[in-house]
Amino acid sequence: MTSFDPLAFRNHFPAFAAMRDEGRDFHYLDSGASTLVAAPVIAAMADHDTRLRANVHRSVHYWAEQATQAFEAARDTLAAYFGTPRAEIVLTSGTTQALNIIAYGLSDGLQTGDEVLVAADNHHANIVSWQIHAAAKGATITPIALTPLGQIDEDALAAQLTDKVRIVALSHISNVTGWEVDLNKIGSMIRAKAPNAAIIVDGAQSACHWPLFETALPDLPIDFYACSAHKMFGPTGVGMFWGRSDLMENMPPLLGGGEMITNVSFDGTGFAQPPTRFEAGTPPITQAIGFGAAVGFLTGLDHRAIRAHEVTLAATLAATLAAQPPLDTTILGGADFSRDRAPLVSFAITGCHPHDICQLADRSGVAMRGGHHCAQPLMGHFGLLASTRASIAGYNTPDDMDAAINAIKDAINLLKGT
Amino acid sequence: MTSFDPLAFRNHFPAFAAMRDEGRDFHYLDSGASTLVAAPVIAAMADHDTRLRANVHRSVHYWAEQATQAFEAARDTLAAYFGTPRAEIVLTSGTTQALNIIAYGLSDGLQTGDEVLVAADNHHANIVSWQIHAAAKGATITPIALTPLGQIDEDALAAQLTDKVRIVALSHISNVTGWEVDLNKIGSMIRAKAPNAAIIVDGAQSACHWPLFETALPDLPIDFYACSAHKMFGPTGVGMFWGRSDLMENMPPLLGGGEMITNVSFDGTGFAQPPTRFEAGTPPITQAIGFGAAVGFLTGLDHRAIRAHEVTLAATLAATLAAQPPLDTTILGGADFSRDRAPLVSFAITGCHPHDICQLADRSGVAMRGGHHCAQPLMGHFGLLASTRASIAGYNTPDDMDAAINAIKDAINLLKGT
Amino acid sequence: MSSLDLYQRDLLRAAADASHAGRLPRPDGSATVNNPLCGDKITIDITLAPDNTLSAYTHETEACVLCQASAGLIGSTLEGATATLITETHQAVTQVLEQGSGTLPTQAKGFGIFAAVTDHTARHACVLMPFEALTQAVKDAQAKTGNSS
Amino acid sequence: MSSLDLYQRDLLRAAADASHAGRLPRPDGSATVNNPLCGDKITIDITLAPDNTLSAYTHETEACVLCQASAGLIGSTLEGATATLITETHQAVTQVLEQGSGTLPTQAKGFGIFAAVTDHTARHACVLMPFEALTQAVKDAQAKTGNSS
Ligand SMILES: Cc1ncc(COP(=O)(O)O)c(C=O)c1O
Ligand SMILES: Cc1ncc(COP(=O)(O)O)c(C=O)c1O
Repeated sequence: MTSFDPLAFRNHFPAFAAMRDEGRDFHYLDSGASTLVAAPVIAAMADHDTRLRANVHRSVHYWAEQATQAFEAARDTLAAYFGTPRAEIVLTSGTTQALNIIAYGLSDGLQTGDEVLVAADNHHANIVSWQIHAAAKGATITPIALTPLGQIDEDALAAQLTDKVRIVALSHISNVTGWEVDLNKIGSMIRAKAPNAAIIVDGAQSACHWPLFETALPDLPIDFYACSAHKMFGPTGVGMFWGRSDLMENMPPLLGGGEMITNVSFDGTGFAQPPTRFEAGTPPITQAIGFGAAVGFLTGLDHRAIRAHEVTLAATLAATLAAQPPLDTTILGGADFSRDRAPLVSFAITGCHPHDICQLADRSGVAMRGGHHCAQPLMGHFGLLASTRASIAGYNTPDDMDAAINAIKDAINLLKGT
Repeated sequence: MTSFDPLAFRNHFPAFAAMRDEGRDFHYLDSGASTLVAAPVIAAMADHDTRLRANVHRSVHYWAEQATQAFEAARDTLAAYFGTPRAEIVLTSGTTQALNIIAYGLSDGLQTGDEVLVAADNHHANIVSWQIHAAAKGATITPIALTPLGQIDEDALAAQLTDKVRIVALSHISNVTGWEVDLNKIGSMIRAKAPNAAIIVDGAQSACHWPLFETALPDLPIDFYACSAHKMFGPTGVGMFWGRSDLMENMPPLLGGGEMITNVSFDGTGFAQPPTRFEAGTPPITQAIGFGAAVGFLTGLDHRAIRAHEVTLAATLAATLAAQPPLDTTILGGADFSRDRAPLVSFAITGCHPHDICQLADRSGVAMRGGHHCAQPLMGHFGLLASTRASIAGYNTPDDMDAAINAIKDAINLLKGT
Repeated sequence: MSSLDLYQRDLLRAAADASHAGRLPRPDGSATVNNPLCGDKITIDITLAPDNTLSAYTHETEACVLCQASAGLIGSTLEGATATLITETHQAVTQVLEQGSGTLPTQAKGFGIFAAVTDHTARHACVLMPFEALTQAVKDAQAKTGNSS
Repeated sequence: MSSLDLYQRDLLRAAADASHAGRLPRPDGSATVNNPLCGDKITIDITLAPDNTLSAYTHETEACVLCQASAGLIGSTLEGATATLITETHQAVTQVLEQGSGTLPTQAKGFGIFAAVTDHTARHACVLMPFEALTQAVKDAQAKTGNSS
């Protein structure tokens, strides 16, 4: 069915050769936190820092001109990938900064009595930013309830949507369960019932496979979308958001500094148009160029084949864990990976703490993450403090799943054996 | 007098070999905007992205543990360089983000009638951040007047210092004139006359040669100090600030997200202690490691010898330009580089626009910056809209000065010749 | 390299053309625009004829040669022009900057010298600033005279 | 590799020691601490004797084996201890974690098992959490009883 070859795909990621050379077992199942970095990304950044290092947007000399063109070309690459106008792409230091810029900018218009609805499956970045900036204006932050599987409860949401709702903050794909929100459906419902609401989508977990959604961002009934390069085979230190220009034009900037102004004086300072308004100071130039290289790399991939491969692995892992007979194992969000779901397998085993499982699995080079995954309200929804997460990317193989399953079994034996 | 050899120093910067290979003239006089990147920095980042890429502070597996240790080791390196406790070093995306975090956090305590004094030689980052965050609390932003040379007018400042002053925002070294503020003297005066003031120092232009000041940051009568790695032979996308912990403990965070919390719920979220409180989201991990490598490199240098070399070049350039007989040339801040001054030579030639000078100088590979240098109030103080700046670093040579002088002369001839 | 072409004789000549420098005593519309990158400033005064053509134009420019040349060329080629021609020229110059070539209206062929600026993206704004100020000044005049095309 | 030592028998035994698990009916002081990284939670109840020694101690722990072991060892070695000994032990355990070795008070030698955690900086907080909760509980008790050492 799919011709995708994960072992060939590994050739794009120098980490595998490096770990082989070091003789280190390497079953990287933590791509939901940060993916590995693709070779063209590392090369593009080292090349830029070697040959064209200069500040952007400031000087007219060759190096500055080249750096600016490379930086702006990265913006073009991102705009093409997400199908947006280039002026609607704002480069940031990551999803978190992006969401805070959006929260601050949109909160300017809020007042007491206004409501901000925040999906309870959100990452803290899409919760705390609203608690800080919207609450300062007197708005109420209300969670959107979840179904037992951790998906948005559409009936509950429908009942919450009124004229008073000014913001709805959603996560496109949960970083715990992998469940995907149907943005068309939920967005249309919000547009219909809460016409004053801006819809903000945390895309950190969906951006890596954007072509899967077969739509341009502006064609969705949403207003903002944020993501981070380090979850897209790109560098740390850079991310972006897309926003509708008519909304961005009315948003004050969270960060003041160089480049984002039209003129500065002690009598009053004028702010530049978006996206510049939100890009205060020297941007993460080299990282933006690495981000562009990463998205260039993503653009050439067969995302459908990769997702099919990833989800097959996830389903196997989930099914095997759920079938461990004597154990009380919960797969957060259920074991069904047949549709609308990214390959994140989070699980909890009664009596075995995630940190202990992860630490013991590390013995055999299995890299998983244990904790609340910066999603404490969702953990609370599942009645848990923490879970273990195996997150899967295209370079993972059935061998990685076997290693994970064996490592988890060994850990359980040790932890339960005493 | 000095044994410093700029040509040997160039071996640490791969840009020189690369430009030689490309056959490109390369007289880089824009280090005040961004220095070139040192070889160990590029190598450390590529190595990290290849071998140890993982998110920090989140997972217990080998790669995350190593990444976290490397990230925290960078913090240790910074703390050692500036002589601070490690917990008082906050990693940011740059000076601009740092100053905004500080401005937001300190503004929490402000109210109408409080005064914020902002030196008029500041970079926009240390002006607009206060205009945004302190003005929101009703505080008044007042400029600190300058002397004709562009230095802080100490008498004027003395007259401004009262109990009402809650913030004083200074620049350690002006990015236009290179004049250095005596932080001991000015800081003590502020402490004595404005006991309620927190003193914030923009260190973007001084951090690269911190050992010159022969003091630990906490021993100075100041409270915060911010800088960027890209002006310290390090990467873009990362910076830091030092702040006194007793002040930081009372500062709310500008950015909400992962890692900076103790617990998140819709009933209320608790914030972590500094520095974590101010490091929301995935930090610029690889860049922090590059920053650590840069500062490790800086730690091994003879800063006194380098500065002597740099200032000799700056003085020559300034003197030669000032002596151009038929031209009306102003050296911003004067041509005296004999003391308390960094090697930034900003000049204005009546009838020759900085952009034209820079563009024409680019023909011979001379990279200078023309514009307002994100310091419009200071430009206004000099009665100018823009100036041309040659900023000098250790890798510059007398040959670079000759090239600059010739290029400037040629530009003038062309521009004035018609 | 291409800087050589950038500062060609025609450009310097256009920049030095002082025939439309200064302010108008009684403009119908005015506008000041500045360049956030370099602080440059241009103030344009205009009058509009009853048929909305540009009957008078002056500029006061504190700016680089490129901006001066652009402001000068507007004076020497667009005085008397219709609003349509101004807009067309503005668009064509933008295209010339972005693509290195473009079809300029016959009256405005002189702006072809800016093709040399294409590779220098940081300077595009210098060339376009006078057009932005002109557009704003026209709007200002139309708002004041209540006359809109 | 060193994970092997991490989960040694003594550690697992200490973690499984349920003798001080649960809550006290009438504590002098209590404290709950949680780990921001993993969400783990520990609640400690104590009573203090008139001489400020730890007369009773219980813990309720939703946490990993390391945290459980630490909480268990506090129960088995520090019940009856003076405030000074508690502080000394806390400091010595911190040192063991940071340096891989350190001089533990004779009564508290059992905490030596945590030397294996040194290289795993992400886990240091797991071991120290019970000490932090204990310190807070002691403060709480002193505040309530008005009795301070
Ligand atoms: C004095 C000064 N302050 C602040 C900044 C801003 O630093 P960044 O752009 O790295 O945030 C700069 C550099 O542009 C500077 O020279
Ligand atoms: C769903 C989701 N949102 C937001 C974030 C925060 O992204 P970053 O830490 O890159 O700012 C993450 C990753 O940690 C995430 O998974």
